[in-house]
Amino acid sequence: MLAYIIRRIIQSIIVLLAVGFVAFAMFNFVGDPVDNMLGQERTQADIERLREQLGLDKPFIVQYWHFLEQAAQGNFGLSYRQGRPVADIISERLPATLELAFVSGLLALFGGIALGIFTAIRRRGISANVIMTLSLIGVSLPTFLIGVILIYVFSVELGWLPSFGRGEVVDIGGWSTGFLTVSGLKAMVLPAITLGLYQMTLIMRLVRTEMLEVLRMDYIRFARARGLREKSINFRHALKNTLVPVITITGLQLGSIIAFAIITETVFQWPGVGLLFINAVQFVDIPIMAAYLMMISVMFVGINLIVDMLYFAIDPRLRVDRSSGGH
Amino acid sequence: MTTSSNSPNTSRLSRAWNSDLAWSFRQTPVAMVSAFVVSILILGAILAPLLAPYNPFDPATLNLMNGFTPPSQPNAFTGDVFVLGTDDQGRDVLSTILYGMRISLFVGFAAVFLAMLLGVTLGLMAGYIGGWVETIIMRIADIQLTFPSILVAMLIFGIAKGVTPPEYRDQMAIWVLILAIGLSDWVQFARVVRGATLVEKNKEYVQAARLIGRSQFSIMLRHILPNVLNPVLVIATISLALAIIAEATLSFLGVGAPPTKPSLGTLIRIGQEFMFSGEWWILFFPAATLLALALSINLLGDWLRDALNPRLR
Amino acid sequence: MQHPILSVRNLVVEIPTRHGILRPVDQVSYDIHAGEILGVVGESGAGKSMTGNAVIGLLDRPARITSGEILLSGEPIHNKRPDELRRLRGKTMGMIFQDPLTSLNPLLTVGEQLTETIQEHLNVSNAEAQDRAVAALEEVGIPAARARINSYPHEFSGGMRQRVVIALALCAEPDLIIADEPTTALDVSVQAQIIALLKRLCRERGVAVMLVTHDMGVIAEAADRVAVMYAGRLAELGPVRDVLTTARHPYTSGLMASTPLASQGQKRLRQIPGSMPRLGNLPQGCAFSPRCEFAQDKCRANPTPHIQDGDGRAACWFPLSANSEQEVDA
Amino acid sequence: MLKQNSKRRLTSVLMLSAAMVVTGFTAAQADTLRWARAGDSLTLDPHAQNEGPTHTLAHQIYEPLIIRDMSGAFQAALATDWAPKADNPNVWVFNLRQGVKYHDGADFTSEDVVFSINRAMSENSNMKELLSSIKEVRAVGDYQVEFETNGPNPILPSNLTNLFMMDKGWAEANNAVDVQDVEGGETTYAATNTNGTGAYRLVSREPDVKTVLTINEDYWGRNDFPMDVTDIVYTPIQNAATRVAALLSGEVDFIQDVPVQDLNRVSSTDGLAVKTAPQNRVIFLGMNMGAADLKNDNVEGKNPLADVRVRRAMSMAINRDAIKQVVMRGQSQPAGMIAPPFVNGWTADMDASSKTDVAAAKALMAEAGYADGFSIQLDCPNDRYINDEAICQAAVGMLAQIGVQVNLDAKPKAQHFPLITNDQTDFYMLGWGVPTYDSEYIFNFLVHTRGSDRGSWNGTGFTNTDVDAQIVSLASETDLAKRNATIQSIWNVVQDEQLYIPIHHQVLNWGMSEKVGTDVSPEDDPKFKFFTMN
Repeated sequence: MLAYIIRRIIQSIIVLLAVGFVAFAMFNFVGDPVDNMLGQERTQADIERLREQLGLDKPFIVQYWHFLEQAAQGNFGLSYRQGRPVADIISERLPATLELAFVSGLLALFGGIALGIFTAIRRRGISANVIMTLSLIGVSLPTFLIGVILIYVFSVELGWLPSFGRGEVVDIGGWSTGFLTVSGLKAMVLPAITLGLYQMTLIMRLVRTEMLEVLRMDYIRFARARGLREKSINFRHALKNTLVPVITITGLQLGSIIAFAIITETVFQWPGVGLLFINAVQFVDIPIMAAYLMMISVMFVGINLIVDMLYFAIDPRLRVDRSSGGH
Repeated sequence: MTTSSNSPNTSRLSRAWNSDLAWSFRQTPVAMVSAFVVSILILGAILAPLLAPYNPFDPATLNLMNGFTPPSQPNAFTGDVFVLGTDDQGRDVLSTILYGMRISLFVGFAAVFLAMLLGVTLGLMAGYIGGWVETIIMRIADIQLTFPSILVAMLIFGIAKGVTPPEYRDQMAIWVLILAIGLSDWVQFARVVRGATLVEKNKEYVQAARLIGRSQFSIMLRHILPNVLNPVLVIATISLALAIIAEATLSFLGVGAPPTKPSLGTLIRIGQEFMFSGEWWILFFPAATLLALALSINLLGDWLRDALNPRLR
Repeated sequence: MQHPILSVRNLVVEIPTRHGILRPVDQVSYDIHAGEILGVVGESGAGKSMTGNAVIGLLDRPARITSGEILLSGEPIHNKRPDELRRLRGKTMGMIFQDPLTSLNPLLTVGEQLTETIQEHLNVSNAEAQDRAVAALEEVGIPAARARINSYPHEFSGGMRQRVVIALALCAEPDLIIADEPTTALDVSVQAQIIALLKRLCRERGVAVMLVTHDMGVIAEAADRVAVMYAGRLAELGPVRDVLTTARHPYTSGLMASTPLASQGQKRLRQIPGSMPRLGNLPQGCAFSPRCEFAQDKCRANPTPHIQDGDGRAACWFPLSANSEQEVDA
Repeated sequence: MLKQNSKRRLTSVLMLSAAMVVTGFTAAQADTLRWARAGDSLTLDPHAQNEGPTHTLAHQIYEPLIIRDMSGAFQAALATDWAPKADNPNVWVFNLRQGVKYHDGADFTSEDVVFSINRAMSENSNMKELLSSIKEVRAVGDYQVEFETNGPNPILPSNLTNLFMMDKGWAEANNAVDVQDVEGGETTYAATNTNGTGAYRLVSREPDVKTVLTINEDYWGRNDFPMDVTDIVYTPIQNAATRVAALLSGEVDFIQDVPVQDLNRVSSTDGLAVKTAPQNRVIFLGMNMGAADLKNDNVEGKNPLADVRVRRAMSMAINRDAIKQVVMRGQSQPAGMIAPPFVNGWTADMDASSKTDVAAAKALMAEAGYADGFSIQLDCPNDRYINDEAICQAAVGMLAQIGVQVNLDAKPKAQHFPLITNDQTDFYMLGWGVPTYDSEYIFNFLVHTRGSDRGSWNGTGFTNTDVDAQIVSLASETDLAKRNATIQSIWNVVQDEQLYIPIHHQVLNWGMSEKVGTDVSPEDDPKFKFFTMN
């Protein structure tokens, strides 16, 4: 078990290094930060000087090495755009993204599992089929359009919900939360739906498929043959077995929520790291971009690891296999 | 058996028509409607040069003064009438949709094909050969899965943009989209194919083929591949819809098809800017087309999955 | 008089398909009494399992019972509502499946699966359910039952798993057990143990057992009486000794001849030519007629009469007997 | 540091929630202005960035010696009057306003002016190019300052309208004497804290998220300006649709950068109004006439853009009225020269000189030997000017009419602008604002031969030593009439050579709640002390 975790961590570090390498190779092509940093009145000499100062005249591999050296000491540099430490900026913005991802994730997970179970159990029912078809609309339109449509309907036409931002936030020990104010909660609704809808549909369909698969298993027939109630069969026997494969995919889906937040945050001006990243791309704020990509990779690797552990916890077969398998 | 069905011409057709799949198809109105919609749209895209009243990709034919003409109403300046109206550049929306669909479908099909090619090949290799080949392939798949597809696409786009010579940049966008979407999509093919291959390779007929000395390649190709095609087909269908949507999403982030040769996604990105201003048709028609296309493909994929899975029937 | 535990009367199960209506079970009738093991034998697709599923009310859709009766201790159950039927399952009739590994939920301990079944049917406390579960495991011969109750199914060997399955089927003390190929997936050495266990339980508890199998050896070993099915119909029904030694139906005879155990005396195994027809493509008369070496025009033209328990052993126009050859007439 | 930050944030939250309790969510308090625009200020350090949104925010908190009011006219701010010294044309004398206090209570004196100007001229300052003519700044008593320039500089005052005054004592006490250096390794105090003399003081700020300002009750001009706005909540909203939605749904009271297509929607909504004014910015296309051969064309061995007839033909192919009508929805002013009308040197004749004549353009093309046209790539930004990409697209269609096949490559400004400054583009879009309101500024950057200190934005490859000499002479010419004549002669060359293809002057559109009263400033920088609230 411990060996397994260590192996996974080593793998993760390789992934991180690879991601960083690719990222730095890319930065050269995003644009030239110097141009944004100097005003309209800058001269050619100013450009040269600043490029040299920033180390942008060096090959990207050298820049990457420099970044790694600094990052290893916990220093991600200063944002070109804001002139403040990248670590500060990201830690300011992270709560917004995590709260949004959390709510969307809950929505996707519970909505997806509930609807997935419903549509699997009532496979031939009309309502289940209607839900299945409607759910496809959620994945048949691009996220940004759904966001804009929601804004149009619920903010502009109906005036029920705010169209942008987080509302009022309360700061608790450096973590700004929107959960404690009415406006913060209201502001959460539209972005969370926009972000969660797609994942919810995927999870729902996954749960349905897996559940149908499980419901055909011998042990379900056997459970029926023993006269267990449908409720107990569906929720105690089928659901638990359904969740094993669902957890892997769901874990990864929840991870991609953080990535897809880029789009939702742009549409709703949600002040999270996704918006920060898009701003950074526009401004070629390399320190921010590098830190963001690294952070996303770390998160994903972490989620992966947690998913594996969950897998472990939920499926007793693996416990034996792994511990006796000599991995 | 009747004699007519034995003649080589009709037998294949009638066998196809009488096959379980076709029967299930005829029994499922949703599948029929979806297939109808998809065929109409694909046909429209293929025949765009013949069907479209204008060629929106030819800038010389555009008259800017035709911009923002409402559907089926004469333009205030030029008096021209367009069935579905015009966009901000005076392009006929109907023609632009037909041509845009070509790009969206091309990107979708090509990306799925790429993903399928990669995924099936690697999945077969991983499942059949096993050992370190399998370890490496599946590790790469894990890494790929850990990274959000949308960021992969942005990274690939960024790099490709940098390394393509400027004179090819115009066409580059589409190929980069294909590469980006295809590369972020192969993993699920590989996983399914590997799983199926692991099951198939221990079956008697494969063992037998191995005993009579068939090469590994031919065994994989002739014996295992046909048996994993069903799940691959299902994934491919769903992926096609996802790829078309992914293209639209990427265009919102500014890494999509160029506005001079817009895809459906680019049209929607442009159209949403006119959502509040009353020019609803610029957004509505492309969005409705995209919805119809993706929804139908998804519904077909759903039906296919159920129909090809005998246990579900 | 005492009702048989299970009484099946003219049971018909139909599956509507696009090629027409199939009858996987066609006019099947038989009884099983307390303490009796009825072996149901036949090739795969003959309708053995379908009969068992129909009895316990677990037919997969779109299969359904279209006519006939199923009586449990004299009480009709074929027309009960799903929920009433559910209450009977486990409580008065239990079922054992072929593969002991897939029959058990891998994510629940055997104790959890036992106690939930016990508590579903018997109004007992948690502690008592636990005790009963241990007792059930002990009864089927699981050593150190109290310790193993918290084990997961994969921690048991194949034979032990099947014992757990039997314990599960029996834990609410049903009167009828439908054992669907209970030994097929097991090693030969284990098979005998499981058969012995079934026989013992049947005798000690007076349970009626419907033993579905394609293995004549198992029938010979375990059953009191045997029902031979072919293409959805009952071909022959009678005490196991009689059927094994003097088969009346040519199919039974062929089946015997092709089974090593029952054909010890013969020099070599015989095969029945051809294969069982598909249900959608049954011949007009006797379903076995195309393969039957004794078939006559009558056999090809007229369906055989359906047999009931007690009135004639074989559904055959020209049953085999010591002097059967003489009955052939013009 | 962190503690301080979070404390401040908490205070702002408390203050705001108090305001919310009183007023409810959507109905704003009569004197709170919720303001949104596309971008945020880059830094609070007033000398670190020479950039629009940064200056706009700084103008609320800090003040320069002279400001432009909402119509663009000079107005006295921290200086009460200014004039060149009678006996020395190289010296400007500024008399300072007395009794002005910084937000922290310190007095504003000539010492602060000297400090601030020197700070703005220091190495890391982004404002130093505007002050390159200054030799020395001297305090003459507490309330008078002398600016000595290298030669006579008639337009010095217009270079000072975005040069903010900081308190020397505060800067020294907080280690903020040096301008924030982007690569400096540490962020400076002045980048995240303010101490100005302006009408509003900073309450809280989260970059790119929200900045809150409140009225400075001790402001020297408390009674000279309306000062109806008592609190300002500034939220950048990048996505145009979202920004408009926020205004339409009443979540903000005032937005800059209203997309032209949404003007009707905004103005027809009850309680909302749109105000419009010409902006000090001209949009045009640049052509690389200097290169021996273009990189991305289909003409081998020669440069079609080197021929002035081709450049003229291309200009004649552009239908500026159609662009105004359709792409800009009437919100632009077709241009014939690359100077906005506010600029000294602009003439109505020249600005009306653009003609659309496809037939004549074709004839010119044929005359130049390009009857069949040629192909070329147009580089265009897609996130910088109003409808920049759509304008380029329209130009593509129009140029196709005369056989010029244009491949459009639209990209973010961060990728676009380096192409121009690094000579990597053949044909490009650029917009130009003239903060000095004088043609010299245009010539310096866009006409002078590209060199180390002039011509940095001249991507045309145009070079003419006579014109260069004339441009250089403008800096020190004190005879205004003579100077203006030189300006005209330079313009004549620019027009004759068709150095650029002017498209239009941008028009600014501000969307606001009807209760907000203001003019639209041509620099797109609202100064809220001028705003009235009903």
